[in-house]
Amino acid sequence: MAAATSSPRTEQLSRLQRWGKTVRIIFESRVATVGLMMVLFWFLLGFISLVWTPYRPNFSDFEQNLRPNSTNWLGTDHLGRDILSRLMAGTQVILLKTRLPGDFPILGGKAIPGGVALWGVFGSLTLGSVLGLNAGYRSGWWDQIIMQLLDALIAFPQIVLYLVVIAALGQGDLVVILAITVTGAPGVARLVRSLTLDIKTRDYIRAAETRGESVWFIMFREILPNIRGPLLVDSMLRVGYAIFAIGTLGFLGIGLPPPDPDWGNMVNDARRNIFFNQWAVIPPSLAIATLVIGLNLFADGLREEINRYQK
Amino acid sequence: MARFLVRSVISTIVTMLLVSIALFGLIEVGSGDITVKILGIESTAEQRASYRAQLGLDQSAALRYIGWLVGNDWLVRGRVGHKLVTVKNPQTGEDQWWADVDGQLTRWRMRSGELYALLRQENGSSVEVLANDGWQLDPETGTEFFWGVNDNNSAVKWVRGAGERVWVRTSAGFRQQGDGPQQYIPLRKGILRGDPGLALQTGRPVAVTLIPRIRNTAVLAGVAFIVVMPLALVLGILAGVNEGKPLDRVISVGGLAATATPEFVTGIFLILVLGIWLKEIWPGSPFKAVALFTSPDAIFRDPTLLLLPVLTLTAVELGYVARMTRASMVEVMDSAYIRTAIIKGMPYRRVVLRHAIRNALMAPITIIMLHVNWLVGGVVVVEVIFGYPGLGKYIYDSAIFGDFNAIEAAAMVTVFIAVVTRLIGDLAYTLLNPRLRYT
Amino acid sequence: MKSEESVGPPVLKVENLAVAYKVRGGEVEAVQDVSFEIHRGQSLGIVGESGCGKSTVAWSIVNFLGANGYVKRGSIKFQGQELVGKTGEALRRLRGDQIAMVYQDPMQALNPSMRLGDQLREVLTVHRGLSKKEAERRCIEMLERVYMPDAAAVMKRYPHQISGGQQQRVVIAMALLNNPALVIMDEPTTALDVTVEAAVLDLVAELRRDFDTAIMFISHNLGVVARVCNHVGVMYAGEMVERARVGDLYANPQHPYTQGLMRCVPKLGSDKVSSILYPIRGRVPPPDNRPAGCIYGPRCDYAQDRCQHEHPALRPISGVGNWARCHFAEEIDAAAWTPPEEIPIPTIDQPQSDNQPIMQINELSKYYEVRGDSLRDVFGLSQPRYVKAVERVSFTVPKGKTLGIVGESGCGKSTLIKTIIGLEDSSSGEAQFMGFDITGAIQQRDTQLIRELQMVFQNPDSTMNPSYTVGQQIGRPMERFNTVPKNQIRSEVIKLLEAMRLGSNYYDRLPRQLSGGEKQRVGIARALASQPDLVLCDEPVSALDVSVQAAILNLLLEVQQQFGTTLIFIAHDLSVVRFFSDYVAVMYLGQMMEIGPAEAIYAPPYHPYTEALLSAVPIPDPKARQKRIRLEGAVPSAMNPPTGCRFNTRCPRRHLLPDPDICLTEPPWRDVGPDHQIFCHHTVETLSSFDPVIAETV
Amino acid sequence: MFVKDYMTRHPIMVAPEMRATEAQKIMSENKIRHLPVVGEGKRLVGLVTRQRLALKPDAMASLNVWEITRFLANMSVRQVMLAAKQVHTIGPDNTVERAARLMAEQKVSCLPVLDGDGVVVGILSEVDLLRAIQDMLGMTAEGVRVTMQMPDEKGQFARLATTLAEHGWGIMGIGSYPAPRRAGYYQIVVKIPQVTVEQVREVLSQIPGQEMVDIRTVV
Repeated sequence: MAAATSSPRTEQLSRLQRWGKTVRIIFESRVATVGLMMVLFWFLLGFISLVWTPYRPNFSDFEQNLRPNSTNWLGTDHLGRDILSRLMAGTQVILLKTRLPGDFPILGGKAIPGGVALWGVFGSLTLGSVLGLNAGYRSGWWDQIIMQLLDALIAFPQIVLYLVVIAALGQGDLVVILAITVTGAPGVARLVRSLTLDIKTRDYIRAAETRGESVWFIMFREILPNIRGPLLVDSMLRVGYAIFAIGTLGFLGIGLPPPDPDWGNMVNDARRNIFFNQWAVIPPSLAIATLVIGLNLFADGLREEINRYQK
Repeated sequence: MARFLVRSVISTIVTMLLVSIALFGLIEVGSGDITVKILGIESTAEQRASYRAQLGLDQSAALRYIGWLVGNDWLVRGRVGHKLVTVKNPQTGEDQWWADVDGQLTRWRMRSGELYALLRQENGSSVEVLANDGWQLDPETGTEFFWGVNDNNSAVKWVRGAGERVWVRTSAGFRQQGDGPQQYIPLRKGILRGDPGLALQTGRPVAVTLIPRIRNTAVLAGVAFIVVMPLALVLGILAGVNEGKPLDRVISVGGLAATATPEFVTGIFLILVLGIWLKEIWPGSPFKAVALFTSPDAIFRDPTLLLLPVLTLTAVELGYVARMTRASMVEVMDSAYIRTAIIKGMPYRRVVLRHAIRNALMAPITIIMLHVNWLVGGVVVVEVIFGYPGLGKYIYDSAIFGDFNAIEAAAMVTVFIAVVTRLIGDLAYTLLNPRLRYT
Repeated sequence: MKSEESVGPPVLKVENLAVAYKVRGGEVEAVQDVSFEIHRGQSLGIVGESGCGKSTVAWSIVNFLGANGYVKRGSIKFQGQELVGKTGEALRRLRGDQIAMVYQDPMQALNPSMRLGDQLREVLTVHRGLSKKEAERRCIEMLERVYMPDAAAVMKRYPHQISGGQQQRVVIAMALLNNPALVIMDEPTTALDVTVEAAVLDLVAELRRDFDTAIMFISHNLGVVARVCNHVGVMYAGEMVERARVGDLYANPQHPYTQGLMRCVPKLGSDKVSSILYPIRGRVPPPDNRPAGCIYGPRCDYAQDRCQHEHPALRPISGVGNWARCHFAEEIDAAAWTPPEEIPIPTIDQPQSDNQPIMQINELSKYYEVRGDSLRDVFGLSQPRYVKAVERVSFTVPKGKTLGIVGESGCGKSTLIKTIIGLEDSSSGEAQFMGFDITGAIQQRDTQLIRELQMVFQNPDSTMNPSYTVGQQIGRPMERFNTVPKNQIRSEVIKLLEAMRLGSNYYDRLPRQLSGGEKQRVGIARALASQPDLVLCDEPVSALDVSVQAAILNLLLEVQQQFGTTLIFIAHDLSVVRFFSDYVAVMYLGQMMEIGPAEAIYAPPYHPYTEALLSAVPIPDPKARQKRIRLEGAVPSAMNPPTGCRFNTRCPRRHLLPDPDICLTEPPWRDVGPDHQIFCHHTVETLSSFDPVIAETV
Repeated sequence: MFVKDYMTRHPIMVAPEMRATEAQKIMSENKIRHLPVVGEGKRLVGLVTRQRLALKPDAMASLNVWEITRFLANMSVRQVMLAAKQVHTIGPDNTVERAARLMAEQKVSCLPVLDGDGVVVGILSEVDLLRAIQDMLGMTAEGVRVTMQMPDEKGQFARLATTLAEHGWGIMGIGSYPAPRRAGYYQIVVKIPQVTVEQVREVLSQIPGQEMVDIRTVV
């Protein structure tokens, strides 16, 4: 079998082509495309809001409880603030920026890029992966102890855990990130563990072991790259859950602190006001719902498409 | 299988223990000074310190954890020198602590530097007698002291002649008193013995408020469960056997939308649509935009109050369970043994009903059971939206106030529910799956 | 009573069948232009390598092609009636009643949560409307018919509670319950061990005669087909390239592909030279990119211009009974074939070595502790119990030689090499490799020692990490063991790739761009990268198609000569190790039964277990006369193995001993020849008196 | 000699819903004359024969060509078949003779073979019976075929058998029947392998009271 006779199929794809292929997979699925559009819409609105909003989101520039009209397209809230502007600005804390507390080292009082939902999911991915890899690959006592700890964490209803964490630590972007990290980590760890248990049986892991590679090398260099795909899809869903949770916390009045507008909080304010202005409740509700649904659709469509592609 | 069961039970117990430690630790680390919330922002540092001591917060965390978990009467007993017992207060039904001095239930009180014993009578009243002969000498400091049970259910240490000034919370307000003890150990039986302590917000035992709340939540979640389960399983199975067809698309995407929409959004929309808009067209509609739960028993007098909360929960849960079932059904319908059944010439109905469903339901049942704590989470939000007097609302209110006794107790209840349902899920899976049952 | 060539209408007649699957951006014709007939009482074997479309043909007959497959052209006539396009009730009535199927993996095919009785009975209750009781009776009868021990009790069990061989018997019984006219068997014995396979094949042949059923038997294994079929069709890349009576096909293959296949099947031949394998060059074209003319053209040694643009038809070849799809079948003389230049043929003579032992294993054992299920076990109160996976195994391997270890699944051969390489530590015994102690696990070993011992793995699909390129993976051992300066790694890797007959352009490829055989080559290259002295091969070819298998085996031989590497080679198939090994060890249930030079193992005196194994190996020659020795019962549990000789519960020769109870004591190692030892109570004289299992082909 | 050994197993069968034309096609394509019609579980519901498919002349006369085609095209097998209760059947464990008698008496050319549940397990046609005769007389292999005529008395057959045995000859086929044109006599046909006509003639013609009617080598 001479090397020169290899068929064109096996020719090396350039990086660009591979990317192109990935993007095509997304658009192959209608579900994923719709989801992606919904998500991109909110990202776009968020970016615009960084430089421009129709009015000042945090100032009572108008009459209170206006219905949608030509000036305030979505009306005003109970304090006379423009709902559209607040809605646009509301994407920022979720998706685009995280405000650090004043006593944070170096960056104290500043905002860093990446929304609370994204950092929270990043946190749970990191923590969950480390725990899951150790539990899955090392097995035995490691597995028992890690899984026992995770079981304990999972046993908390998430909202209760949020409530407890926030009751204990107070409000703040970092607290919400921590809460999302802690509640998300067990799920990630379980997923990583089950994927690891599968990958662990592969012969290339045996090959690494017979080379005498260290445990950390095997976990992070041999196993981790191969569970990227499912982990990525899962993290997409997790961003959805995180936004879901942030909204719920905001609704419960214990979410992201003012002054930036928070969708969940907007819903809550509007709810109290529902007999005076039924319209204020709709935009932020829809915003949360569409963003989460968009992420879910995207992840779902992607997963289905990847499965089909692999078949 | 025995091995599996024992492991599950042990794991459950360990989980609960870990959770309780975590919960306690978290609140320990985080919660600010609760006395500020109770006494108000205007209170002085001295007042707060005194009150903290009365709440026993000056004890070490480990001691308090043990007291919270299994009670501290047996620890304190050595100091008091008598067995400590609880007696129900005939008026309030709450427990009172007494020392059992040779069969005579006794408490003590210090007044004007004199120590008095309060001897409990049969009818519940007590007789006060001077008890200065109880003082003991501390050989190191040379002072005389006495350990006893005071009339506020704490084990306390009085020092003769010290005349501590303490701030006492009374019905008339917060006032300073003399003759106070030097040290307080609030007596409790511990959560394992059924005493979750006193709610800081109200000063009444947590259990008294908690039990009707749990019952209300059980009603809400139970009704939702009964509505959701059959419907969701049927929808999931229908979608699963029609994979890729329009029916499946509708159920899948609908389910996804319902699951991905936060409970509060669903709730608000239901209020808006059914509670407000529908009311305008049909004034007699049973849906109420604002439900007033006048008492903890309101739902039994007016079951229509349940309508919107149940609908909200249903909307959220239905999608989830249906999607789980669908996924499992799709997987099963794709399996080799279903292929076998079809090629054996079994009619399609039989293939689905006899061969597929049992296998397809195995996975959802565990997942549904795992999902119960998600349901509890949903219940919190739903209860807050509708002001429903249940466990979730209770946790929420307590968390907002920072009432750690109440949170701890209520959170433990939710964790207990979650853990037990998971255990049930595991069991159900084992029973349904012959592979596990017979190994 | 009836002649082989059955008269009358065929049970199944497939004409010009083409099956296509719709895929994204078009469709793929998995099967093109397949025609054959099966008469009652006949069995037609369909052989071919993976992906040639043989299963697709089977699925198209029962019209179960999934949502995206359909019959594009041609007709399938069953009992004179067209099956293509048949749907609904009419199709359902045929399935399970007149056409039944037996599948490759019985565990998957049986519903895990239904009792076997329910699954069997419903065939009768649904199709025949029999009462439950009557159906029960007939099912038990049928189970007994397929020699299922304790049939009535089996009805109440669940699939996981019986062994793989028994599961397959259940599936066969299920297929025969309604006395169908046609049974389709799709690789029915592939998942089974060789001795179990032999018993199932016997059963299939017997049932075919008794029930006069037409059988379509799909297999990749030419030996299996030779044993049970009377007609054979050879498929290649979606087409049937040759069809003939079984005797004609094996004796006188007409199509160059069939001839090629025959040359790469390992045989249990008498001498080493006759078992040289000649791989077929190139690889099977993917279904969406088949050549225009003859599909085998690009790989054919006889291809001419005509083959490139003219598609040959399946036609009767004059002078012989075969039908072949070749323009030049009459002109090709298979006997005159010589290997073309580009196919590397290993020289069989091995470099003389001084027989210096490189590895010495002495009484090595490996036990695993198991936990029981009772409450006592949960709390750790009971005595620990052990799976005795390897029990007191001893052997030595001379430098530069090859030791083949043979045995069925569960015999402990994998555990043995895991222990040697250090993936497991040993429980007792001694093991030395080049003077190093290797009883411990890999963590306790010196880097230098780790470098000297490397391994080649079984499954090509999992031997390479999908995330790294070929170059990175071969380079990693060099980097880790510092065998090559960092800046030379690339050139060294390319050198190795070339030694594996892969070009330097493979350096940057990812595993998913490689075929199974290529992956296995990379796996070998990776094992060799650290320049080890000993390479352990764990069934390196068992997951490959025969034509690829031959190439890999030849490559390993070549590597051994080039690098002077010592090899330990595990296989479940005696014919694969035949020409490959210098020494062969046979294992059963953790014990070594026989060890000796390769030639000696394949001729008497044998250990009775070796004899049974040899007798079970399917030989790709319908004329071969093989002694029929079948083992009774199942392999005992390694947790509670029989005392003494572990083979005593199933030994077919035990009754020859004057006192069979002696088998309950540990047998002696008997020297029966130079380096040849047998672990048996029988005397050398008795063992030598056994007839050879395989009579020379007539 | 049982029915199950001579019947054709797995016969081609059709469903009653099938169009008559389709059944006709199947019969002609496969060169068969009888089609058992079966319902669920291969239970016999009827039998289609070639005659059944041929139109009755009186029906034909009143129709033109188009109508005939349409008439046929719309007929289902159920309409043309002989219903199960009119069909003569036999069980697989019955003897071949019994089947032959049934067929001769009832003047039918085939018998569907049914098991206890009425499930069709095979079909026995005239051809299958002929095959039985063939087997009986050893007609499938080479040998010397002798026809002996002997009186219908006890001991006559034994005499023949003894003579054969004395010479160490085997019998590969045997049949006996009343002599066609001579009452009180029987003829026995014996087929002997691996001998020559001369050898047999010499030996068998010596048997007293028996007459050699015919001798020949047959394949």
